[in-house]
Amino acid sequence: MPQTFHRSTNTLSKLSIFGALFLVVGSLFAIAEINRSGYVTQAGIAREQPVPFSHQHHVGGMGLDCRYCHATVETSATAGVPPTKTCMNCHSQIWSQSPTLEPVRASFRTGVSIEWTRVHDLPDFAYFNHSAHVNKGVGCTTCHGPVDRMPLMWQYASLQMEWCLDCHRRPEKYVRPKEEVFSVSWQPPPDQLEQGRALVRAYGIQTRTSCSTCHR
Amino acid sequence: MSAGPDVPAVRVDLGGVRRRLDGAQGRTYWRSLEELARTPEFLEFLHREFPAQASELDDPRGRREFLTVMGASLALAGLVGCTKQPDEKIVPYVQPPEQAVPGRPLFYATAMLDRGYAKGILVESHLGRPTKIEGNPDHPASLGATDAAGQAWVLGLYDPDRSQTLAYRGEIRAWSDFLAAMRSALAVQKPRQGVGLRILTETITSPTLAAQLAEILGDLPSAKWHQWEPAGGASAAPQCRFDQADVILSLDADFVMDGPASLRYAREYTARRKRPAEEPMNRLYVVEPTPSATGMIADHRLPLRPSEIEGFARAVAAALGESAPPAGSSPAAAWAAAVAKDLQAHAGRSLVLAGHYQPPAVHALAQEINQRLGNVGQTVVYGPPVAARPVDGPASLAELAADMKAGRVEVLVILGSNPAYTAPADLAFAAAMDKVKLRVHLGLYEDETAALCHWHVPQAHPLEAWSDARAFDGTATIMQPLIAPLYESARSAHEVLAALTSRPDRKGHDIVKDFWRKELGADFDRRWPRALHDGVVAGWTVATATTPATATDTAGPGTAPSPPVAAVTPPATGGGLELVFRPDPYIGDGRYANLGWLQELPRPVTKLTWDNAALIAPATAARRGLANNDVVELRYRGRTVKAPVWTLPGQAEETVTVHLGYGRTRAGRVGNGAGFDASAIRTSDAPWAGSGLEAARTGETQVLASTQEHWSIDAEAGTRHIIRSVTVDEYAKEPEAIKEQTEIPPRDMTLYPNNTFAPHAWGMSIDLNSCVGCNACVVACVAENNIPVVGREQVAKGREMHWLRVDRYFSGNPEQAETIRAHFQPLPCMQCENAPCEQVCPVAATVHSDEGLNDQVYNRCIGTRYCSNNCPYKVRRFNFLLFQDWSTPTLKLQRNPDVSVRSRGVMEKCTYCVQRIEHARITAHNEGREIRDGEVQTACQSVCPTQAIVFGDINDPGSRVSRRKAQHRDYALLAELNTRPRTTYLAEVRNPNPELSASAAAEGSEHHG
Amino acid sequence: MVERPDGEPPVVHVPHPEMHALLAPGHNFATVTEKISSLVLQKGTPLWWFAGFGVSFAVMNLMLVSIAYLVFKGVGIWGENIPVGWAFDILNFVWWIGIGHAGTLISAILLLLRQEWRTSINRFAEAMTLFAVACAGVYPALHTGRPWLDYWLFPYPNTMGLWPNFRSPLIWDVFAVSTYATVSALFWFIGLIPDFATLRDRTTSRFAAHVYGMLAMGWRGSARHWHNYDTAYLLLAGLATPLVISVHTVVSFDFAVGIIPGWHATIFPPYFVAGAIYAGFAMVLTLAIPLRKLYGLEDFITTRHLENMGKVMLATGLIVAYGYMMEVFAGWYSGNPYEAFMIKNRMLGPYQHFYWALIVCNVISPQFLWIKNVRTSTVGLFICAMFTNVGMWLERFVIVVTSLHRDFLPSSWGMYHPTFWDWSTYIGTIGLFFTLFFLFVRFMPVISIFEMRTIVPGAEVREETAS
Amino acid sequence: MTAKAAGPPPIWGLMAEFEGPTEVVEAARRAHDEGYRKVDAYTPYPIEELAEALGHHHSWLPLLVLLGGIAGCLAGYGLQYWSAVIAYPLNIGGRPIHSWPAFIVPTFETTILFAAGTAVLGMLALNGLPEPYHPVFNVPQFARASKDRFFLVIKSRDPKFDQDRTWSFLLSLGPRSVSEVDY
Repeated sequence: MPQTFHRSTNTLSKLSIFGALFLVVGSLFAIAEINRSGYVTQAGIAREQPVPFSHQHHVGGMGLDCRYCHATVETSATAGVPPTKTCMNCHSQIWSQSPTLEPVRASFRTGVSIEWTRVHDLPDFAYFNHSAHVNKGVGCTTCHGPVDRMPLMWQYASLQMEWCLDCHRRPEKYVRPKEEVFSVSWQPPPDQLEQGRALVRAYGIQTRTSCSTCHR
Repeated sequence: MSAGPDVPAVRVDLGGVRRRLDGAQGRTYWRSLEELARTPEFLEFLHREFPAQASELDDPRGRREFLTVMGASLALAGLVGCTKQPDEKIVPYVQPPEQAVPGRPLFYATAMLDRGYAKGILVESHLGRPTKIEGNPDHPASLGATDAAGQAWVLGLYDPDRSQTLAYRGEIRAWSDFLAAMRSALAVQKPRQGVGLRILTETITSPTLAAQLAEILGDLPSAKWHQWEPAGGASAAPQCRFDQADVILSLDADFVMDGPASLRYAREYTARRKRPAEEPMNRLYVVEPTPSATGMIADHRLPLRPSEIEGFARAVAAALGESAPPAGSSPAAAWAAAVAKDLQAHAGRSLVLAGHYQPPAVHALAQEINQRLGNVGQTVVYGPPVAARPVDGPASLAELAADMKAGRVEVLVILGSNPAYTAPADLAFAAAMDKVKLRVHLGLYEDETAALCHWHVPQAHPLEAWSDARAFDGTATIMQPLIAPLYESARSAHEVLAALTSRPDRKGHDIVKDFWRKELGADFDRRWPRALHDGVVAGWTVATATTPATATDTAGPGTAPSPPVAAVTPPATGGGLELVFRPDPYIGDGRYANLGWLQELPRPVTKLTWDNAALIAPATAARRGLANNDVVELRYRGRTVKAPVWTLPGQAEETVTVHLGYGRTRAGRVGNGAGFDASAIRTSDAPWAGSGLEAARTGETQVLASTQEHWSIDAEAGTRHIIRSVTVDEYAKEPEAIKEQTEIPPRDMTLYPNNTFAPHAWGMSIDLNSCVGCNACVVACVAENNIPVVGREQVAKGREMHWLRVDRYFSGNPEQAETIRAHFQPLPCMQCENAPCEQVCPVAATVHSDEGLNDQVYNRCIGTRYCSNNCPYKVRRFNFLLFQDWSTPTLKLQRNPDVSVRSRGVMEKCTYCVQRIEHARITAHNEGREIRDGEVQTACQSVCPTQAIVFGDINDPGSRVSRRKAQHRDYALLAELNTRPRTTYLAEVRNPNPELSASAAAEGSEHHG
Repeated sequence: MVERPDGEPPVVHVPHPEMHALLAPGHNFATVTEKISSLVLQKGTPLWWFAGFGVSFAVMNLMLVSIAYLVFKGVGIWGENIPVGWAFDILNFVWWIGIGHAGTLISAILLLLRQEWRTSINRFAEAMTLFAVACAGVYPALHTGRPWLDYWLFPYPNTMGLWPNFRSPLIWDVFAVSTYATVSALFWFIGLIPDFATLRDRTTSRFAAHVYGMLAMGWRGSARHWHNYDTAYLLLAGLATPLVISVHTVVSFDFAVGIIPGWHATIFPPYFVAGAIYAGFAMVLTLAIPLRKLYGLEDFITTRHLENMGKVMLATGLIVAYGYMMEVFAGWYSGNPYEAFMIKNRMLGPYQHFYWALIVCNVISPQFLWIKNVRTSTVGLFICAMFTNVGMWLERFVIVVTSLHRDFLPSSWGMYHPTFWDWSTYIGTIGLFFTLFFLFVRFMPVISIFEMRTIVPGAEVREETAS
Repeated sequence: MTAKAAGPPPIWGLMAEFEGPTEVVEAARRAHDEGYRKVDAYTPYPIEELAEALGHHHSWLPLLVLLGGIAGCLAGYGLQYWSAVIAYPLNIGGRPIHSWPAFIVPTFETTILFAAGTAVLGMLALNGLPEPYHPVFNVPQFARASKDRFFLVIKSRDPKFDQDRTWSFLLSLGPRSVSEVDY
């Protein structure tokens, strides 16, 4: 009886069994990683805008308060993207001839809105409310990152559910004094956890992980 | 025997019914006679009721087909695109509007119209999109509630089938062209005093419109203004004060659901039934030919043929020592006597009222009786008419038709009315219109009349235009637009009328504002914004606006009762059936036929959707060998129409009731082809009832989609203690008896730790004694929660999506129609603490919140339907196909932005309006406080005219809901299953008259739980 | 013993007599091997195979079409509604899973019980099990509203931080059915290894030699291999036995854990398991009887095999009948109005004829198996088996649909009417089943060759040599 | 083909072919008594006596399977406890967070799954499978090892192995044939 297979097939076939196992496990792990990567979440990717608005310049440089433009952040679900009028308050005087600002002036002239590209885009079935967070000591930079160092805006956090849950489960890790909410320079103190717990008590923060908190 | 190809007719074996009822112990509830009779045909019928094939393949409604295809593509998109979201744009304002805060809705006060009368509403607006209508608490005709039609108004605004362009003979024209045409027409009429000009409107209470009409008729004295209100004018109705009335006799008046004052009346009437043990209850007698919500919840109800009602009224009057001849011939003399006695005993605190569809004679008798009892000024007020010029609609229309036939009409301007469809057949109105040289129509739709007119002007929806209107009690409301007209060629009646004046091109805003500037005089600038804000014009009474009542005004205020006109209700010519016309309870005279919300809303008593039917008493049907789904030919005064039969317990013997508003041909994609056109056999001399009807079987059958006929029911309901109803005496004797009807497992009898809920524990209490089954809550829920319309075929399959349904159980003996009662039970999600649905969900898509809500997470649901199978209340609804409309742009504008729009393949259900809870919570916490009791109102609660539904925090013993649940008549549905529902019911308590023990005995079964 | 004078075969001591009934006389290692392996290795394929395969394959494509349309339109193409949220999908799932019990049961339990008669039927019974489970698997996967999200049923670390609800019987199903499928497949494959070796050595085609060679993994029948092999096979049998019992128990939990009258019954697990074995053996007979005829395997699958299976059907059939009896009794004895009505509704309600047909198929028809003539006649057995196949389907219909369509609140009672797509999907899975089965009988030994060798006369080592 | 004794090149072993089970078992015993230890036998179906005769008695497999089962049990219950109690505790239908009775079912299934997996992989591992190439396949007669022939092999690795002496020893066992097995 002649050999059907060559010697080498022994090693190959043995390898193939374990190889298959590694392949499966490996690919699953890879998928999990990709789903959390910036490629999917868009986190850390600066987005092109019709007007290259720089938070770095306006916030970091000139120290504008967040609420000057995002006026409804304390009262409404949405922080509010400023109307062209707000831009023109200053830019009718400053840089009033700058070509980069032409789209703004054009919008103001024609009454046609500027179409900004949305940077932070939650799914439609997740109901986030800015006022609820801002009024309970969750700072802007906690979720939006160091905007004062962002020439073009990018998404800071993954905005995935596990990320939301992290804070909803242990808010003391992130809350800050209300007066610091809009500060871009605030850094968590070394004893953040103690201070955090105190603030959670003071502000009556509930660790709400019920589904209907966000999904309705 | 008529057996259709697919649907067999069902024979009712009344013998069987009798036997079963004799055998039945205790109260028997049943929903369908076939079930009661247990005929084999019924079982057969159950099988083949809806021939099962892949009906989606040949779905008659093209839109649905298209949508489901859309759905599939979305689904596939879901398959591939499960990682990245597509880029979205943010489009901010250029100039920020005042007030508007993105993400926070605003409420504006205006009014909806019912037969021309105002019912105050508050419209919720998200960044300029009206999305939801609430009642205006400050308005006398609303008190914070709205009716079903009111809820659907916002859908009417966004109806994609609305007429969108101004057209002359079907070709698009500009507004200026229209004005030119009017100018030239007027040029002809002016010298001749407008002798050839006719204006046809519906009932008008708008002071501004009245003034405009007065101006025009002033300029053109020979021109004529005709009015036609197909659903029946309410001009003859007095103002009632049910809160003052201990004993009420309704002569065919469906006051809790029908009419400009129904919301207020329902509130006042049920207010006297909310604490049966503690406070004296009122007592209601109803005499009517066809079961209405009012009749079905009455303490005593006597079904009479239309021709007998006047006799009955006379009998009562006679018993009260009235001079009128004693009507011994009346079939219900004894009944009348007992009622009269009861009325007499409560003289000054009793109330007799006649329905809209009763002839003047009955109204007059009611007025006489009230005067005799000294009720006038106490429980009822006969004030000056509110309508600008009350007329006898049919007569007015007949006069116009005659003029047209005679060629006396050269210019006909029709404002908002649709006579080509609604006019009684004997007027041959459409044919007569041909004789008119210039026909102008203003309407929301390019309807049957528009098709016959030269000019069609798309009407601006009342939510798009400035106007005003008055409520049943005369209170005026300024109607302000919520949104600029969706279609720019749309105009309001004010603007079209202006075209007939010297100043043709005025904006509605100016017309209305100028009128009120005159009316409000000096401090206009203070009162105008106030009136807009409040929704009522404070301290204003009509002065000059209305033109004096004319001869055609029949049952005007205080006018002496005119003798019964034979023509109005001809005496029953023996043998034939009597025919009763009624506007449909939801789509009215057909004006709302294209609103899917209303088409799909189960009718209060029949639970029919998408169709009207010939309603016949079971015995009458049996005598004629008729059964459900038999198509009969109704022969009446030489005209015929084909109608499917629906046997209805409680219907007066030998009568047939047909509802108007169906059989539309140009209503739109939704309304076309639904039901049959009853006005095809309607005559102008007897618009509401007549005798000499023949019903001949055709052998055809037609399936009617009833949400509770195909959900058939039998006497089981009684043994399961679903509805609990006692008399006030029984309740006073042993209040505990209601709870003890079933055995409830004690809370500590469990292996599990009892969960505690903090800071709040939401709960609901529904008072069955207050619910009148009007279904307003269902539409409110649909509007609030973006619930899709599924269409007749899907309803027939048992796939309606209503989160909240109102179950209707009959009690009584179908043999004795006077014993028949309906019991209404609104059924939202019970929010069980031990929810059976949650445990079985494999992906934890339905779980409990920390405040005891039974959350349903649409985006987690994969649609195994296990939860629905395991729900003992069957309140869960599943998107079997793509029911939601993802394609029509205008419909998207209506959606509530705070509620996820569900797509195909997910389960959904009542959430206690969690979006409202969260909104209130965030508002409260932002203000640094806790949520106040009553701050969260569910959609069903806020719309309910009778406040049957109360929602709140059961952790707080002082909250309204806690106090309700503390009542002895509080009970939980299926509590024996230990599901611990958060929604509980207050049992029904009735207040029968011992005098009428005879019929009470017939109802006897009612008196043991 | 008698010394063997010349080359004639040794005199063999006769083991317990019925051994003969398990294998027709005159067979030896060679004949057994040749006969069975030739079914696979023969050139030319019989015509009936092409006919059967063609039909099955066509029907299977009907299923594929139905599935495509289902994914395209949604489960609404089926007749389900509220209240009847489950119908053909789940009842067919349970039906198939039930059928899929005989194989592992025969292989495992009968092996542990040392029932030698299993050897000639276990192979294709196991195959049938796998194919039935495959058909069953189609339903839970597709009955969901959003099948493309079914992977949420598995516990895996996800960005939502969410996990399945392990309290749900459906999750138990996921674990039970997937485990059952895996273990049955392993069991089946292990059993095949030595036979693959045989085919590898028998075949003349180089290609086949490579394919079977790979599958045989270099099996050469070394004593040490056989030693571990036997141990492993026995262990697997020991593991598969509780598994096969557990699977249908878990399936029955889908209903027993619910609160719906007609579902919420403690009797369910035992009588579901019994029902499964009942259905499984019925299907084995349904396949075995034609198969032995077509392939002329009467020598290997003898009357005694068939009769034994008939006996098993009779026994399990009686257990099932007892289950029905207890349901009725409980309905009455509980004094619970809902339970009482449920029974009444089954017997007299709109679906009554389903119930009575079920009684005829599952309770009356097996009684004929008391008669030996029926048990030993292929026709009689085949008819009984067909009745059982239908009856078990009806049982699931009664349990799923009739219980759901009228539960607690009469206001929400409804009816269920299967649509074209309900039927096409169901029939389609039958097509899938037979497609796989025809492929199996063509390319793999339908009877375990090496196990047949063990019952060939002369297979046992003569004890005398020991001394 | 009965090859005569030849010197090196070295071979893998010598193979004797027998008619039936009894003969090969007998031969195996004799070889064992003779002191040969690197002996293996090849049969078309399992023969218990053969294993004893060749002196391999117990197998590690049962122990492995037991360990596999325990691992599956712990993994299954651990996963459920962690996800339901620690990772995301939810109030589901008022049931306790740690609903251990419900967790039993999946635990049982994972136990079986792991144990069965171990049994199969363990068997393959202990048998050194897959091994498609093997010297014994070089012997033409060996094709019948999967049909109706029984073989005994004494490997050249055996310390007592001497091509000539072993050859004659095998012949003395009365086989149908004896052949060399090349590498």
